[in-house]
Amino acid sequence: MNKKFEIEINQDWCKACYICVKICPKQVFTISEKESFRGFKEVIPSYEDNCIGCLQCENMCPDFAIEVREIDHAVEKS
Amino acid sequence: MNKKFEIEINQDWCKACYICVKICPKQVFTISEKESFRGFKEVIPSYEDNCIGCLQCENMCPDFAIEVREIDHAVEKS
Amino acid sequence: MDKMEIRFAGTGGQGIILLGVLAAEAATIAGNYATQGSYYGAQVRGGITSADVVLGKEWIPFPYVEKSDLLVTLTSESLDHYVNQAKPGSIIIVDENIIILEDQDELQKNFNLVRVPLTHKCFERFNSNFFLNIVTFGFVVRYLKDFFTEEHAIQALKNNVPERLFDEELAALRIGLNL
Amino acid sequence: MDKMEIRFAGTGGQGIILLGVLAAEAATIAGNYATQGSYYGAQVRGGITSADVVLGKEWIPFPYVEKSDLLVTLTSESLDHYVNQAKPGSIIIVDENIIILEDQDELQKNFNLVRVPLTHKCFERFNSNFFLNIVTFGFVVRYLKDFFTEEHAIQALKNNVPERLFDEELAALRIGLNL
Amino acid sequence: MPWKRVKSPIKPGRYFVQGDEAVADGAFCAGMRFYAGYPITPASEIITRVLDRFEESGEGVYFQGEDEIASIAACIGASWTGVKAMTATSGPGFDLMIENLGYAIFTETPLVIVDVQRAGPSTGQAARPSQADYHQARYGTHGDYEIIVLSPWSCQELFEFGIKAFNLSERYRVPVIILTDEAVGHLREPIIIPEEIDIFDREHDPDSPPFSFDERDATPMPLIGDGKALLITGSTHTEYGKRITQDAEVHRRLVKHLIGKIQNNISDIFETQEEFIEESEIVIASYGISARSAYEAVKRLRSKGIKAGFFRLKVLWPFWDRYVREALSGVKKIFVPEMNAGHLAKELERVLNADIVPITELGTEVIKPEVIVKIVEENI
Amino acid sequence: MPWKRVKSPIKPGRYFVQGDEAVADGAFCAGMRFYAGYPITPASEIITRVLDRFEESGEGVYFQGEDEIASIAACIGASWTGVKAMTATSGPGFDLMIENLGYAIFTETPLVIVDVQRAGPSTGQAARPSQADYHQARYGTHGDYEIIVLSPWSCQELFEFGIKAFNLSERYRVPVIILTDEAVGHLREPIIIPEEIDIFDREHDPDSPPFSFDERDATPMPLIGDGKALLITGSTHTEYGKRITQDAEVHRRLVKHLIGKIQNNISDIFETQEEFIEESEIVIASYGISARSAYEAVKRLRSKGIKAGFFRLKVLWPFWDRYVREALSGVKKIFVPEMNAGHLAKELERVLNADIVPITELGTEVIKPEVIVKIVEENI
Amino acid sequence: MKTYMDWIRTDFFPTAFCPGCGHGIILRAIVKALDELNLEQEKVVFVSGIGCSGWIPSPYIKTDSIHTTHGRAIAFATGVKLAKPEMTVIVVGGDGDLASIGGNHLIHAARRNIDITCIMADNNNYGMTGGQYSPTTPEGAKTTTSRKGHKEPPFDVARLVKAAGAKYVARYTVAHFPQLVNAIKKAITTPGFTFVQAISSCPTHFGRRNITADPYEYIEYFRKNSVNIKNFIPEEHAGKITIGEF
Amino acid sequence: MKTYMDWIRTDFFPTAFCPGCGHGIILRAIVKALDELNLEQEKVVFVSGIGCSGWIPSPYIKTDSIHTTHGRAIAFATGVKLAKPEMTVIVVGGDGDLASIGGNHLIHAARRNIDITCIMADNNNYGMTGGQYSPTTPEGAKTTTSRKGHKEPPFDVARLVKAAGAKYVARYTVAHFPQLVNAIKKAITTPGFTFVQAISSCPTHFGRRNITADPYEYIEYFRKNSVNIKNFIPEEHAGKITIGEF
Ligand SMILES: Cc1ncc(C[n+]2csc(CCOP(=O)(O)OP(=O)(O)O)c2C)c(N)n1
Ligand SMILES: Cc1ncc(C[n+]2csc(CCOP(=O)(O)OP(=O)(O)O)c2C)c(N)n1
Ligand code: SF4
Ligand code: SF4
Ligand code: SF4
Ligand code: SF4
Ligand code: SF4
Ligand code: SF4
Ligand SMILES: [Mg+2]
Ligand SMILES: [Mg+2]
Repeated sequence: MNKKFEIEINQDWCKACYICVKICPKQVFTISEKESFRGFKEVIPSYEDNCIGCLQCENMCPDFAIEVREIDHAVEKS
Repeated sequence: MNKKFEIEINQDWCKACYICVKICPKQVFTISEKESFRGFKEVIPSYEDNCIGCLQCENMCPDFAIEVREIDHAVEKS
Repeated sequence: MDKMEIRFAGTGGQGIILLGVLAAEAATIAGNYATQGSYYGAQVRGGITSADVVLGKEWIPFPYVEKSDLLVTLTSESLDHYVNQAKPGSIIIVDENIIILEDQDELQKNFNLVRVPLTHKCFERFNSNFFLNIVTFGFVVRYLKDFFTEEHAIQALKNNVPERLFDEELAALRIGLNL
Repeated sequence: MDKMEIRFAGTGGQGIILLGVLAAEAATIAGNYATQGSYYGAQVRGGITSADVVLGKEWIPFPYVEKSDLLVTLTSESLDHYVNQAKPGSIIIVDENIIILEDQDELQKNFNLVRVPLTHKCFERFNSNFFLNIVTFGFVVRYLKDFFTEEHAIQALKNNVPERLFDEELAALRIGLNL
Repeated sequence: MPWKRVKSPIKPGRYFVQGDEAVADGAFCAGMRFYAGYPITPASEIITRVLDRFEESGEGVYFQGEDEIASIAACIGASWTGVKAMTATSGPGFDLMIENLGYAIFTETPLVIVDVQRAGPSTGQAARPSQADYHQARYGTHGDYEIIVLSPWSCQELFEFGIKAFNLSERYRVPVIILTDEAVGHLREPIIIPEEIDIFDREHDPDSPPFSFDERDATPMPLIGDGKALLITGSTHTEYGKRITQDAEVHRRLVKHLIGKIQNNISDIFETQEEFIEESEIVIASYGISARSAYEAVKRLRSKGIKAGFFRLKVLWPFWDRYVREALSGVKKIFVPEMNAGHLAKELERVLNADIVPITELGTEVIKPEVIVKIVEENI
Repeated sequence: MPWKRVKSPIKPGRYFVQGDEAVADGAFCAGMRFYAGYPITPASEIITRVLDRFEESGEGVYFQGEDEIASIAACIGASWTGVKAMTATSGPGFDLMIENLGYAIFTETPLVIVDVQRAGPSTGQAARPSQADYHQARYGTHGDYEIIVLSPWSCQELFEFGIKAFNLSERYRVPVIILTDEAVGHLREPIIIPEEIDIFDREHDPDSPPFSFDERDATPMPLIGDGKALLITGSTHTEYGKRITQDAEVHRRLVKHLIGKIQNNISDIFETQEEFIEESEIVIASYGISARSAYEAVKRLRSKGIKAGFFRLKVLWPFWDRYVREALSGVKKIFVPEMNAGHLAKELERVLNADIVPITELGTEVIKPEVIVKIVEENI
Repeated sequence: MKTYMDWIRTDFFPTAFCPGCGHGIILRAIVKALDELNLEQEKVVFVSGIGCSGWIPSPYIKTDSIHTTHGRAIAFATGVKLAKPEMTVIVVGGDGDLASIGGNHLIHAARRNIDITCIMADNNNYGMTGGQYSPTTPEGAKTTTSRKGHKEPPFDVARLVKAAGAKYVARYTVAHFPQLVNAIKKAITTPGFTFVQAISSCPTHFGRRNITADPYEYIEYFRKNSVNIKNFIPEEHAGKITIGEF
Repeated sequence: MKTYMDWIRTDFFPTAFCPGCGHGIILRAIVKALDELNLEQEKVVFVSGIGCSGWIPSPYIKTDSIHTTHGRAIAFATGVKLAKPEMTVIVVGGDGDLASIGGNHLIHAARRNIDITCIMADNNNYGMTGGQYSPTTPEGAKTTTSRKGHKEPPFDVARLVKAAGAKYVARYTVAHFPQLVNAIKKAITTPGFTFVQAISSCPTHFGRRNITADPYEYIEYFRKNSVNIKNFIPEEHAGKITIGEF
């Protein structure tokens, strides 16, 4: 069974360093076109489905702005 | 030819630590009975003739109070 | 005008200090007196940054802005923070795309509020806001004509940016000048 | 006497401070007030060392000797140095074998000069001057009867010397007491 | 109640001791159970006595730092765990403690420093007394603040100030300096250790914010290990230790608190000894070892019929302007013997209109009573 | 003659610079060719400018110490080889320099320290100004001595005092502190670098004893490498550097020399700016950044018809009691704005009978002219 | 939320670090280690000095923390540990803080074998004051005080601390996240003085002048230029960062 | 008179050292080395700190000398050397001076490879202040601040300085007079930072409490209890003083 992951980005904490974008082996992330209120172009987990849960993005994010969670199928089923 | 040495002790500098007395392999030194003006029992090179010029006394004297000199026969002769 | 008090404000990393330095140095080159003092120095990141510039025909004792003749703000926080230190009726320049937290009508009534698409123009040309401060400087020059000309502004720019970037910086300046 | 100023003087390593401490502590044990101050502390070797002791029936503000009632010197330099701070007619105790640099007749005229074979007696018993200060203390006790007794002196000695040496120290004290 | 009366942990009685020992004993009686220091003449004897007390009692931690900087730092760290901590030093070592002294002041850390003054500047004469560090104790570290500085004049007072210093330090959460000198530190005198000791233990409150803006008083202290995730910092901070590096108002309020908690309780802190002041036109004002000479001089002057008064500061800082002004209001001339270039004299010049006559000793000899008597006689 | 006029080593002209840069330029013009320091806000910009000047000219040695203690030590060592040495720092770093500052004072080593004050105590607000280290600069290190402390109020003066500091330091063989603050240090203004600079190089005399007991003046200086087997020590010493650790008289004479060489030449050292004093009943007295606010306030008060005078100390220490007393003798009330708890105010209280009104700022905002104007108006 | 977030003071976020600063990664490595060790928050105290590095625990880690003076964290920590031995005491500092001004406290703590763990966030320069060289700046590197290339050799701090007596010593870069977490865990659980040198990125200063201003490329640089000491061959690996346990 | 006496200020004799103090032997070793190297007196400067050790050059050696503050000699010396590179700069200090309070300057000078020679007169305690323990006091030794036996491990200062980058490092006791002279000569002639640890006797304090108060026996103790590092076998030579070049 394929594991599924959901990715949450805390835009208030993100500083747009783009480590996550570049480090992701599955190119899960894209960068928004326009700037946010805080003056950053936001990171968007556009291809969440491709995520393999390697956690590189989460671990390497210096700003604790990404959380990768395995979707709990058990719970879904119940 | 036997080398000869003369030993000079600077009683003003000597602090009566007796390293020289004890270190000399030839027991050249003795210690005076009475105390000097400075309150020390003086070291006396009583057996200068026994000296082999090893310089241990001079080198180990922390107070530069001993000088061992080889008697210059050449000069004596001239 | 014999003396003009100008405050540039924004957030860390926007090059606010450089903005102030450019204005003051241009006035100096033109033979005038100028000070640039910043309440916020090295050890700071984030938060509000401001640069005070006072221009004069002769030496000025108090080198900071008491009440600004010209307030230039690049963020809404800094506008919010400094608006009450602006002289009534004085000029306030704000980037078009910042959200004004104050009551905008009030602002417009009390001040000469100028909204300019600085960020927009900057992105348009450079696809980044890296040169936002220079674009802003270019725009502001028109208000400081009593103290220096465009040539002085260009000279000031030359003195303060790395040579290899000068062409781009100049382009940014011109965008502002022509806005 | 209600107050007595005593100065012990000699050279570094002679245990002059301990001498002062013994006198002062003995007086303290006897219920009197005593101070012991030394002008020369830890970081010194060689040169003159002195210990001032002031004994009194009650608290004494100035804890040093201004003019000594009793001056005890174990070296000629220290005698030379302190004799002019002794009260006219006061007691000066000197070791018999020190060379008096001053005019001895003058000294004898102006002071109560007491020459004692302290070193001699010390060597006689111990073949060293290690206990010279204790012998001296023993000798001095007789002059301090207003402030403490021999028993207090012995108690003071006990408080201040290592236990394993006490017997010899006591012997030294007795030599002085009996001189 | 933070005040409590305890049995002396040292056998009560009359002892013949050195000043350095007396202050160690006093501190031990006050509950000092952490000592960090680095040896230096003429303060090293304090260490030895502290070790005696720690070893006898089986209580207390001794840490010999690699230098004075480490020593005072360790004291501050220890103090935040709730232990009463002390260090002792002299001029050169005090110089090195100055940065972290400022940290202790700003973080309101209880701490006692014994500074046994020796002759400076620099290495100077290490085994000779001086009182020249009067202003250093007050102004040594940068920034604005108040600090408490005590000036004992006898071994008995060194013992008592060992206790008083901790009580004040715990009460006001401020470092307290016992500013003595080689003369008193190396003096031997009888002291009396009483049966009971009054001590003040800091108000420990795990729920209190660690800092405060209260201009009137100190605030209770939470401790490391309370489980409250304390933030302690030498940067400008809120009550909760949040760093505020830009806001002028927070800094202003914090410095006002540091000054206010001392100045507004000055009557509880400040202490003098005064004799014959009312009836005197001239006064000899001094502190520490020089005050003993002054006291003797007053006695002699009075025995000669000269109406001299005696004024002694037991607490050098905070200096209570108003009190001193009132206490000496009727006095025309004040003689100020000190073993320095005239430090207290400067403070008196500031608060009084009287004629101030400094009697200075720039060398390293305790001022003789006769010197004072002579100068007074020549100047009246 | 040790005084000489040289061509400016920096191209003369009008420049727009930061205060930190101006003082580096001034020092370079004075001949500073050795700089040792440790980075600290708000003084780090000085290093960068010094490096610019050293690299441009191919002259000068930069040493980044492992800390401030090493940095000032290296400066002192370098100075004894004859080079003009400087360091720069701020509060926490100055705290650490204090021990070796005393060494420099006692060994009469020429040396310039730029202290760019920031808000303390402790780390405080690193990038915000303060003037609270006024007394620390004077009394920071232990012992008795005199030191020279300059207080510039503009970038131009930072440049000029960079030169003046070295001239005084070389002339009187004493460390000179340029006590500025974050506000002036980070301020940018035009400065003028002149064609020619007047500089004083120490009197180098290989045959002179290194030290002196002369109460009237400094003594010429032999150097390391002169081949005279110099003895240099921070212990009490004779003229020839022989250590004397017991003799009170030698210590007394040495300290008298340290004090005397400055106090007896105070008219050559002390400097003020005074305007409208004669005609004024009230005066605003200040220094450094606060004096700029004071100056503006005086202008405004006068335009309102209030006869206010302006008094500015360019030299904070030595404080010339007699001069200040005379200069301000006719004044009834003196307002003293300072970014601290009232340090200059204390000195003025000491020497004057006038009413002293401190205008203090315990926070970190430069005092606004209007604040002064208001307080003056309320108090007259 | 991940359980290690319990160790984080989220109310202080976003952090004051520059975008892409490696210190944030070290922060995560520390709290992850603490969390995995199942330590009690009440029993852990952090002590830090002045520098960007000093901000890693203070205020971001939700335990007691003392943010001290520049260079002195270890000395403060020694006092805490001696007075309250039941606390786990962890020092976090920078290369300037711990190896320059604080170098003496570091080697003495190692010698005394005080039971504390010291983590050095080493970004090869003084980040906070604007990028001056530090004792770990490599020869030739450009900093604001070595504009033409640094002329002094750097310390191998890990080896130095080992020589001074530390009981566990490891060095990893922020690119070696799992190893770093592991090293911190080992350091905390090993009794006595332990030391972890965490090579960090400073895109704003050191990176921009020497490696890259791009936070990701910086990490890639670390990954490519590190070699485990076990595999280190001097001729082959000259100039590489040696990582591993010492 | 021996030619090396030209390097001595005889007018300051007798020295202020206690009878039998090893520092006097180190003094002789230094001037002998200088004499044998035929250096010019005008071109040599000594820098020392506070401690009995600091008195070795100041005032006894007849060259320029700076007697500085406690622990800071190396930092002063660095300034001298950088400003006047033609001088031969030699630092003499104690174990307290150089390894305790001054430890940071020591390792940094070694790292920077400043061209000075540093001689540490190591008597395993603070002689001048009355015999407190120092960073080289062995575990178990009795000092005025470790009356029941010292509880901290000592530094191996020679190894530490080597690890910090020193270019020549040697250790000998005063009982190894010729080797000591030789090591000092090598240290002075080797470019860069060089270090000689000269184990000294302090009969007044450390000796009296731990070895012997007799100056001669002290030297005998050194002779019998030293082993050259080349021949060092841990099991066999535990507790011995390792001497030699590092
Ligand atoms: C005594 C003192 N000197 C200097 C400073 C200025 N200062 C603050 S942080 C710092 C260096 C920081 O470098 P590092 O420790 O490597 O930390 P980073 O910022 O690189 O993480 C300096 C020199 C200070 N605060 N205190
Ligand atoms: C800052 C400072 N702290 C402490 C002292 C006191 N002090 C003088 S010498 C010394 C230690 C001497 O030990 P060491 O360096 O080993 O030299 P030794 O006397 O043993 O030869 C100390 C602690 C001082 N002079 N300055
Ligand atoms: S790594 Fe973190 S801070 Fe950087 S862009 Fe991604 S989410 Fe934002
Ligand atoms: S967990 Fe791995 S695969 Fe998933 S988004 Fe993050 S980096 Fe990409
Ligand atoms: S070794 Fe020197 S000081 Fe010692 S007794 Fe012999 S001559 Fe005297
Ligand atoms: S040189 Fe050798 S043999 Fe001669 S006296 Fe000295 S120690 Fe004895
Ligand atoms: S300056 Fe460097 S170390 Fe400091 S926060 Fe920015 S990137 Fe990080
Ligand atoms: S105390 Fe020790 S080191 Fe100092 S002179 Fe005496 S024996 Fe030598
Ligand atoms: Mg760093
Ligand atoms: Mg030693």
